[in-house]
Amino acid sequence: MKELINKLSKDFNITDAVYQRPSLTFVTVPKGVAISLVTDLRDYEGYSHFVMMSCVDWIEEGKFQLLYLLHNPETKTDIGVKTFIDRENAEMASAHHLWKQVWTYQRELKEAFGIDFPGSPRVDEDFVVEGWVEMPHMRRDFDTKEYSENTYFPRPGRETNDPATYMRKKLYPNEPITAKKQDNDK
Amino acid sequence: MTIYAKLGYTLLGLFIVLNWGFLMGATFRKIGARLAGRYGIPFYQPWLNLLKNISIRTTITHGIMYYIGPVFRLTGGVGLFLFMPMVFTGSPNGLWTNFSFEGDLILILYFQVFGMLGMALGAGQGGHPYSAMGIARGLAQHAAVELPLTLAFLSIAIQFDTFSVYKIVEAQQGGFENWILFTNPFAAATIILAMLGAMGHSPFNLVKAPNEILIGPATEFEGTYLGFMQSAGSILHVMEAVLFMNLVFGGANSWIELIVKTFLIYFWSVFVGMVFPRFKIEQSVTWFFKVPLLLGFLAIIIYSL
Amino acid sequence: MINKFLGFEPDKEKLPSLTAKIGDDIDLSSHKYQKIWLGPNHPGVTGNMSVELWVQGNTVVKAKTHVGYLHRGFEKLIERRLFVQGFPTSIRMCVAEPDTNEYLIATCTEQLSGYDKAVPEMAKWLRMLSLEMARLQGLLRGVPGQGGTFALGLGVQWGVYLRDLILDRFEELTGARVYHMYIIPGGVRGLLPDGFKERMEDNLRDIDDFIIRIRRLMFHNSVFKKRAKGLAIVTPEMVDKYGIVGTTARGCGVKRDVRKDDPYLHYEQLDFDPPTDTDGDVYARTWVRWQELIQTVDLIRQIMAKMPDKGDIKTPMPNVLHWKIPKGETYVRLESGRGEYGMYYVTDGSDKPRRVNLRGPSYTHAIALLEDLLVGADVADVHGIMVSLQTCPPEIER
Amino acid sequence: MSEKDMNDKVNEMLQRSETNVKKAEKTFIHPEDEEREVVAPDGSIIKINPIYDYFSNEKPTEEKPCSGVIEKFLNWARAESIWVLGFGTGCGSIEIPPLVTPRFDMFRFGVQMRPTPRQSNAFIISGYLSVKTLKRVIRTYEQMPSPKYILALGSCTINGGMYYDSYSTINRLDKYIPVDVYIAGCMPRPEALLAGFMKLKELIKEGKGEKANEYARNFDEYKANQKKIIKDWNMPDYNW
Repeated sequence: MKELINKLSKDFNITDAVYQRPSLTFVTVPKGVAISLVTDLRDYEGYSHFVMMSCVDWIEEGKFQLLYLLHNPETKTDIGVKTFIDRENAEMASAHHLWKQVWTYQRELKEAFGIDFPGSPRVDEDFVVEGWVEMPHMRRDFDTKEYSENTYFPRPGRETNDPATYMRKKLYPNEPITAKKQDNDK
Repeated sequence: MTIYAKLGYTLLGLFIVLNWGFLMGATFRKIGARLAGRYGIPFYQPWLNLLKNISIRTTITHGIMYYIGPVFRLTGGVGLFLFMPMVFTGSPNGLWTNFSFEGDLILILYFQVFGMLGMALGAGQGGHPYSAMGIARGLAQHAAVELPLTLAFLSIAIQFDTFSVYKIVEAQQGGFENWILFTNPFAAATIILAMLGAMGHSPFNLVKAPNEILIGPATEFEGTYLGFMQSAGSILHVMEAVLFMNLVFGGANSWIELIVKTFLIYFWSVFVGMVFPRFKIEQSVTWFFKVPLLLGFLAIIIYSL
Repeated sequence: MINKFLGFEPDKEKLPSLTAKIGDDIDLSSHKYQKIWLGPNHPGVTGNMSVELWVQGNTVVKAKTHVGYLHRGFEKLIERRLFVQGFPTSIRMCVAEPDTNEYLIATCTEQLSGYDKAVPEMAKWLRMLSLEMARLQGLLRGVPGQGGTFALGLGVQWGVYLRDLILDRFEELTGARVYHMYIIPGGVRGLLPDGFKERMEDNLRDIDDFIIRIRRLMFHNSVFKKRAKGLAIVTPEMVDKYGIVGTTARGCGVKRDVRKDDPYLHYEQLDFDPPTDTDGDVYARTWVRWQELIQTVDLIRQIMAKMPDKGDIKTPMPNVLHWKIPKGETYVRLESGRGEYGMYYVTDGSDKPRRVNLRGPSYTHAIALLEDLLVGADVADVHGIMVSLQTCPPEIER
Repeated sequence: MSEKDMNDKVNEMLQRSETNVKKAEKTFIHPEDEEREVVAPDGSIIKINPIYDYFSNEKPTEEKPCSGVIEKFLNWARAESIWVLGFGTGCGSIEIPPLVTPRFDMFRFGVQMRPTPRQSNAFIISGYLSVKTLKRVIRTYEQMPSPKYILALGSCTINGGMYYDSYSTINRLDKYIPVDVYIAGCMPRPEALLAGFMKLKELIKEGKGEKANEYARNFDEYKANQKKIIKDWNMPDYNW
């Protein structure tokens, strides 16, 4: 695996590589290189099985992390190509021409995170939610609990407790809360 | 016998046929359930279903033809009954010969299609695409069934030189060796095979397949209309069985014999249906145009020579 | 031959061409085409999804899958729950084989917190047992279910009855019927109850009997062959192009099985060879699944014979209410009854996961592949094709 | 949260819902659903307004039951022949196959499955309902002939259950359509479902299965609740 990453880093600007398992590696590349690296891996390194495409919202850094996960059926190894894009006006080059199922992922990411993939087929159609007017629902700053309470009718009498404080109250009602435990609660 | 007495016996016969149809339907659903290892529906369920259907309050309409569909279907069943001699009593004006007359075989052939055509009108006005698809499939398959069936009927008509069902039954009396099953085996084989299609059980029930296209022609019908249609279906099933019994298996000399014979004839199609999946429409049409059609031609040729 | 002579094989050149592709608009006002909706309120679709079909006569010229009817926002919900609270939520992602979700989320958290080496032997065997039982109950519904799509309901009745027996064993083992929550981080929740192996063996004998009967009922049935052979052919070239996995890939001769490719738990200690077939049609896929049914029964017997009688079932873990996992990400996969089933798990050092993303085989099978396979198929076959791709809508939309 | 607070909150929501509906009507009208004139097959020109039909604003008629012994007799027939719509709306539908197979066999109680809403009079809401499905459920419910009954499965339909904080699933089903029988559990066992059917039969025989009329009476309230959450009212062609 390491040889492959070394070989690739000659041609591509690989900024970071994490060896999660012997068979699983995550590499980070700049936004512009990602699709070419994925194409190279597919065509020349035998990573022909597209496992999944995913997105993580790092709201603190103002970035979306896109992941293309590829599998090599010959060597039975996986490589995850990560790239970071801006959260504002998020846009990424489309990879729908590489595998037939990629447009589905891109359609989902467009709806769930608001990342645009120009040129991807049917990318503007509704995928799972219908008539959604709020911000894209998988973004970290969308509060699903608040939305649910405001929109749907909560049944009176239903309580929600924080498990840690609730259990302590039930199990050790007389024990004073120490400073250390308060830290843990936060 | 006065015409009023005749009418009375006919209505009584219709009542018996309707109830026997319900009971037979329930029995066969129970047989299917037992095969699967279930207890199955209670035997009186069809009557409850009819009552339930009548008690539905909502009525929807899609236009006049929508009402006429179930009525046509019921007319098809009742018409088939009216011109069919049920029990052979030795006289053409016997108690249970209904209004059979010379040439009723042709009328019966017509009444077989009648219900289906009525359904086509009703379901077509229903406006649901599944109804339209179901009825198109139903008519295509019905045409494919009718062709070998008509050839076999013609062969029997040539054999006995008559179009009267009563006379055909009369000619088969005096022991099972006189049945058409043995005197005209090709026609009998054609009818036994084509019967599977006429009964509308699997593998020839794509018309009302719930998996493929919901429930076909009946998609939009509810409440009383559905009750009507299910009653008409029960009558039709019994009458198809009686027709084949009269034509191939020597008719019946008593109601008991009729019930036993129709049960066995109906069982044949259910038995096949239990263990076979259903054909696609072009496959079933092709199926009827192969062996049954060839047998039908043979039956005609042998008796025309 | 006779079909051609009688004119049952229509001359394709005379009909309008079947060249519609994704994105092509079909002019419905030309009255050559009709649009029909299959589902969600339709017994002929798998679960709660719908397929929009443009048909020409009986032939589908274009298809679009619509999902989202079962969307619950799992991935969002898990992000705002503690690691251990994520369990009861995550197993409801796919109802057909819930145990696979338990295993995935348990292994992801273990790997990221460094406990994956500490899982006791006994727990690994028990995890394998529960996974194989889950596969068995899925196949008992799925294999005869393929016959059910062509109206062969008898096999479904027998199969679902036997599935109930396996669910009874699950109830003994875990206390629950469908959603078990048996595999937890660090191990499993309980040992085998007394006499479990004997009762399981009784059920397996019944299933052996059923396997032989279903072979005669389905695979020796002329009408089933006629319906299923040559239907919806998947070629080996399509496997990588569409991301096809599991039995669908094995049905066309491409041996993809995570249990062999990327062995997890103790699968390398078991003696098995994933079955394959070469035709790639619905019949071949069903045949592969039927062989896998035999194999799963065999695997359960092997597991019960090879597993130790006693042992630790859980490694000590930190207090789950204050459990924090350092920043990291991982992808864990397993072979479910439908194919490769994986989970991408990202943590950020807090007590809640940052992102959980499930990769279900239906995600590719039921959208990109199904839409292309349906073009040119008969309307009556749509349900059969959907079931043969083992479509499970909840894992598409989560 | 007390009942009074709840009511205040609901009122406030309803006021907001008026604007929501107006917004929805504007936002989600596809070109083919705009009000326009079309040429009918017979050549005449007719005006159509599809989106108005999709709202199903027309109040259903309240059908009075018959009186006395007749109604009791009909209720007995209705109770003994329950036709269930085969529409699995959630994960509870995995427990429907065991119900129609040898182990639990609901046919012996006169409960049967029907494939089309026109022919069925009981509807099992099998678990959580996303807003997208709720739209279909309401349409299907309105298509079913009266008297009709709803069995709601699982804690998700009672108070949101596991998905109480999900943005996609509703919390209380009885705010949108009237529910006859709730079956608790996640997920309820087939035995619980059978018990639910028995309870439904009891209710029908006692003459309490009149929720369809309740829906007609409180139609405006139900419709307002539905319009509040369903933003996109466009319906697919013909049916679904």
